[in-house]
Amino acid sequence: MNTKVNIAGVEFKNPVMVASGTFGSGAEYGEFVDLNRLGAVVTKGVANVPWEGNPTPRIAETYGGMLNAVGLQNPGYDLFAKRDIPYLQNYDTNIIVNVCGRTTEDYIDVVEKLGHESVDMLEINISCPNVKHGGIAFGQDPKAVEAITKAVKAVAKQPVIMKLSPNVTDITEMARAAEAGGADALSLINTLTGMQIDVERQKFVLANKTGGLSGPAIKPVAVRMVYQVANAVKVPIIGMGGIASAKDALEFILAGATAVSVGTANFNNPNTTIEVIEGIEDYMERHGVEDINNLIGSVK
Amino acid sequence: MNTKVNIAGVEFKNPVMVASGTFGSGAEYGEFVDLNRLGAVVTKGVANVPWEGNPTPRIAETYGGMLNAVGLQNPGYDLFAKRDIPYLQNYDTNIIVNVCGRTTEDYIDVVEKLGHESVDMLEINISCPNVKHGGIAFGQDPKAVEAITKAVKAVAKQPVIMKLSPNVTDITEMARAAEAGGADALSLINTLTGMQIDVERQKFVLANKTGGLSGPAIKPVAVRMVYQVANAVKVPIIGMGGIASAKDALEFILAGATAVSVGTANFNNPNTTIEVIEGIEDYMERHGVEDINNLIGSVK
Amino acid sequence: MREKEKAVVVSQECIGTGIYSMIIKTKAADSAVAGQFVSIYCKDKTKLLPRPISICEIDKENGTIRIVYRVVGGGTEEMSGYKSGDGIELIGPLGNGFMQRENKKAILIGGGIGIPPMVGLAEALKDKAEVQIVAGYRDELFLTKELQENGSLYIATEDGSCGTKGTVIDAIKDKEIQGDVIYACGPTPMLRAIKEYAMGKGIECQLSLEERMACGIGACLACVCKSKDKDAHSNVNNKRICKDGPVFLAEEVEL
Amino acid sequence: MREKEKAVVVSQECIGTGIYSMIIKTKAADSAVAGQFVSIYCKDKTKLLPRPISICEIDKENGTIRIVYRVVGGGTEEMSGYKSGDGIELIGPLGNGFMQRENKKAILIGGGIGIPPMVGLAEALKDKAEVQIVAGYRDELFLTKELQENGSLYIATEDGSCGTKGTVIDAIKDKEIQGDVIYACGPTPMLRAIKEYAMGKGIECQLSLEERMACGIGACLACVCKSKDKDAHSNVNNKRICKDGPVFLAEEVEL
Ligand SMILES: Cc1cc2nc3c(=O)[nH]c(=O)nc-3n(C[C@H](O)[C@H](O)[C@H](O)COP(=O)(O)OP(=O)(O)OC[C@H]3O[C@@H](n4cnc5c(N)ncnc54)[C@H](O)[C@@H]3O)c2cc1C
Ligand SMILES: Cc1cc2nc3c(=O)[nH]c(=O)nc-3n(C[C@H](O)[C@H](O)[C@H](O)COP(=O)(O)OP(=O)(O)OC[C@H]3O[C@@H](n4cnc5c(N)ncnc54)[C@H](O)[C@@H]3O)c2cc1C
Ligand SMILES: Cc1cc2nc3c(=O)[nH]c(=O)nc-3n(C[C@H](O)[C@H](O)[C@H](O)COP(=O)(O)O)c2cc1C
Ligand SMILES: Cc1cc2nc3c(=O)[nH]c(=O)nc-3n(C[C@H](O)[C@H](O)[C@H](O)COP(=O)(O)O)c2cc1C
Ligand code: FES
Ligand code: FES
Repeated sequence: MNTKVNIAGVEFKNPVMVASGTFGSGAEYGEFVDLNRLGAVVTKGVANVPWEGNPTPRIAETYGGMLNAVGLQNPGYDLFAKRDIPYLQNYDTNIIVNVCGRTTEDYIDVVEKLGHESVDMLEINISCPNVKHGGIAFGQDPKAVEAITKAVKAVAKQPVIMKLSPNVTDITEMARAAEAGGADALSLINTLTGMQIDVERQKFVLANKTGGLSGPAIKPVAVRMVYQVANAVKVPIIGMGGIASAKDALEFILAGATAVSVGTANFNNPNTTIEVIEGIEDYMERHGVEDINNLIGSVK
Repeated sequence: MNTKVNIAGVEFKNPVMVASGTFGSGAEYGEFVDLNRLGAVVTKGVANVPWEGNPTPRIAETYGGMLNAVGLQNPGYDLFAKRDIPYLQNYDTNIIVNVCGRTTEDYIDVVEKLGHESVDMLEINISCPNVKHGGIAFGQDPKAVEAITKAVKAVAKQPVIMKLSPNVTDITEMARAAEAGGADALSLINTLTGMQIDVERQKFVLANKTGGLSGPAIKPVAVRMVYQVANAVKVPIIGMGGIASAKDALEFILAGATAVSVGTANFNNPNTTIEVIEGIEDYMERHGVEDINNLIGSVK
Repeated sequence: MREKEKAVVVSQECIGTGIYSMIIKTKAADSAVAGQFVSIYCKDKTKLLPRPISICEIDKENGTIRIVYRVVGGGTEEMSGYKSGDGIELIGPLGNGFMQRENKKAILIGGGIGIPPMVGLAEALKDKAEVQIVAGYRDELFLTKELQENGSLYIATEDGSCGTKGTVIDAIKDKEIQGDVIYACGPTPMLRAIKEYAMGKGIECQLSLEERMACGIGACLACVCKSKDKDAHSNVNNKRICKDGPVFLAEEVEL
Repeated sequence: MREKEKAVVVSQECIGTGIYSMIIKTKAADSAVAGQFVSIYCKDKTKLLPRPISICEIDKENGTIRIVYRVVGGGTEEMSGYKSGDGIELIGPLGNGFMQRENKKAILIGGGIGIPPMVGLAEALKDKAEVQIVAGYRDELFLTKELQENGSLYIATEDGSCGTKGTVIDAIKDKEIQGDVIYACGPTPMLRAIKEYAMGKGIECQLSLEERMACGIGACLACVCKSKDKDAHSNVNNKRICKDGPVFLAEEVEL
């Protein structure tokens, strides 16, 4: 039984990774999960300089999901490179570094620096709804998507994954723009912009007013977008949005994702990734699937 | 204590109505709910001619929500006018007729005919994700939104509510276009396009592949959009998307909705509308709110 | 006014692999007839839609109904854990039920988890007509005692472990079962074969259909089947299974 | 490897209006120290985030912890319904706990639902230092017996129904309570006043903070507080309450 997948020349022992921002750089969840078993660890977004992020409250719980407006707090490239990359190199798993920025130059700065590090792939977050500048602004306009992708690709030493925002009229347009810009792979979806109001206190729950909706609640939107994008572009897709079980992960794979990420579900059950990996193996056995690659996009 | 609200000159005894398509024309739920207590009954979408709708399965259950691809099955204007309008006229509640169409002419045809009927308002559905022609196609392009609104307003005898799709990059753009076209009010949100795959059978759950996601799962997105639109236009808003309790309804009202609709929650609890009405009254009492109009958009 | 009722589980037992029988104390018992169903709400709040389950038996005296169901997913899994005394929320009775033809020799056909409603129908019919029952199983039998008590029972099993090896149609032919009216419930391929058989014989045939449901009361148009003629309510060739059915005359519907 | 544990409720009682005390048999008891917390998962699957609740008392011998919590929303409402023998899923112990200063005259200050962790702290400290406890209530008292057993207890109530009328600071001033170190947990305005008081007196002050949490283990950056200096881990002026706290030195954090 083969569970290995290949994305832009990088081999993954299995298609299960973690979603950026939900797993830090692995150190904390490493106490709960054997990181060696994961297809990859995708780090929290890192910028060229430290970011303070948003004021608190940064999260709110919603029906079957949550809102977050962490605002991409991160220690900045230097500390990240010194501490977090070496930590992950202790494990037999791929390292995908999620990159954020306010301007194209910010992104390029980080991507250039990462060129000297032995990380496996870069995931460029152009879809964070929780920062005023950068983030989602890049991800909602196909011209901007293509331009930033090109700019990043021009300096990147590792394969580049563009992470798309679901807060768009037509996700395939963004996917095509990223592909046209030279993206090696796509990640989708980032969070849907949402809001919660505390009616007793008559105020917003989040200090940032709006936040990004994630978790099982959004899964049907994510599966739809993965399916649409898989049928619109040739580059491989990393699917995410509400995955909490092997069944969920398989929905994305059947819809066209080559790999999947587990995000919010880690908060509900730190062991989710392992259960997904084992559940996929069990499914393959039950259904007599020799190679997981045969499942990718097989529901048309 | 005043729970009356006014939308485009129409007075509602309270701000609680039902969401189109989840309540038929009231006849079936009339066995469970005293229709006289509702602010309005919003009917299932009606077209100029009968529509067969989509093949089955038409629905799927999702985490905290559901997908539907009913495809606007309806008996056509004539039977609707003969049977459903008179039925609703037996009750002391406002009648809002939801109108669907494949072409501008279709919409105009129904709107013109309704001019001769004593219904209180028209809700124009330009946001159904489940029909190939018409529906959402009108709702995702601001020029099309403005044009169809103008065309409808030119012939409408009753105030016109435009029902917006959440499947857009910028909901305020669509709201402004509808306002520019002369809309008297806006309804939002319709469903988010989603998909479910049955991994054991390896096929789509819905015959239509995609369907519209509704229910508590989408509430944070709906509240966010209502808030954004309330701050972008002057016309009143009817808010909906996942309302299942008075607390939910109040979130929409505080965010800027003048009235609210209960949709999917009716399936889970046929008495939801009544519980929402009573819960709002209870809330007003507890918080010493004399007039519900003081709550509308009060969280900024 | 009707309402979502907080009914109470009287008892539950497992009567086959993954098959459960539950007695529920409910107001639905007062007016229910054979072939109707109830829609049961899950306690798991992530599952919003009620589960339609046929009424298997009605005990008006004790104000209870019996349902028999197979665990196929999360909702039925949850139900299978209910214990005596637990609350169970439901609406019902829903749908039309079978039209019970007096003095017409009846063939009741149930396939798999379509067998339960045939028990209640047999009980209701047995004083009005001669009742013959054909029950089709994969292998494991259930409810045979109840069926036997209310008519002459013929069994078909896919693996031949009991009765005729094959389908319910094979059993009817094999045992040369004759009748004036067929009442059937089961998987669509079975119903399709029965419809064809009945049309060939020119006898009345009532089929109980299934579809995914949201409202369960005729409002949402989720659960339609194709009808041969334009339906009076829908004004198109669609009938609502939850409201106009679940029982239809075979010639009314396309399968 | 740590794991989400399926612990068991030993007992639960209501000890005040909407205030519950629960004894849980859990592995967390083995290593827990006063001031740490556990994160409890809801059975209601619409609620994904675990609820952080301070450890009130630790019984290493029996392998149990006690928690005391107020019902404020759906999660605590659900917990309040748990019965002896029920499963309860949690992770823990989490966070750092109080730094127990030996031979330093201690003032433990708890406000409202910040009182519970002071019980465990008093128990741990009483053999190491003189323990004085100031507990601030709105009106209704709870946990006073446990507090009294482990130190000299001073009470403040908002309505003056017991002890000093006013805040915990009023009580400290009123009773002229002196000490070398303050340990405090309670609402932010109270902590702010205590910080100011301690800074004025120039004594050490440990504050246990609260914020909405997702992961509870330091990975998601949901639960930060502002720190005076750049934090070594975050490299900005933010500390993670779940991991670097919940207990901080007053001078480290901005309230
Ligand atoms: C009128 C009617 C009567 C029925 N009577 C019985 C009965 O007596 N015994 C019995 O075992 N089953 C019966 N069924 C089927 C039963 O409703 C489904 O097995 C049940 O809803 C599955 O729920 P689940 O949560 O376990 O499965 P899931 O697959 O997890 O359910 C997901 C969704 O699909 C719906 N669904 C899944 N399968 C079916 C199905 N076959 N028909 C309709 N909806 C479905 C569920 O209601 C739910 O909304 C009947 C169905 C109908 C329409
Ligand atoms: C370190 C720590 C220790 C705590 N110890 C105790 C204790 O010993 N006793 C006690 O009664 N309470 C304690 N709390 C507060 C407790 O976590 C909340 O009251 C509880 O999470 C509310 O959950 P709910 O579902 O009832 O409320 P809801 O308001 O429905 O919860 C919605 C969401 O907000 C979060 N939330 C709501 N209020 C708080 C809050 N005050 N702090 C953090 N998150 C919150 C919930 O965890 C949940 O994610 C502690 C909080 C923290 C951070
Ligand atoms: C607390 C939190 C922080 C996140 N931070 C980031 C981030 O730094 N960069 C990024 O690209 N996505 C970030 N995301 C988005 C997730 O990676 C993922 O795309 C999204 O949550 C959907 O997946 P899920 O439903 O499994 O969580 C964050 C999500 C959450 C919940
Ligand atoms: C089964 C179903 C049918 C619907 N049909 C219509 C329709 O005919 N016209 C329309 O404008 N909206 C229709 N909608 C959308 C609802 O009116 C509403 O906008 C949406 O479901 C969000 O609200 P909810 O989460 O409360 O259901 C339908 C929704 C459902 C679930
Ligand atoms: S389930 Fe709604 S019409 Fe049948
Ligand atoms: S809750 Fe995740 S870092 Fe504290």
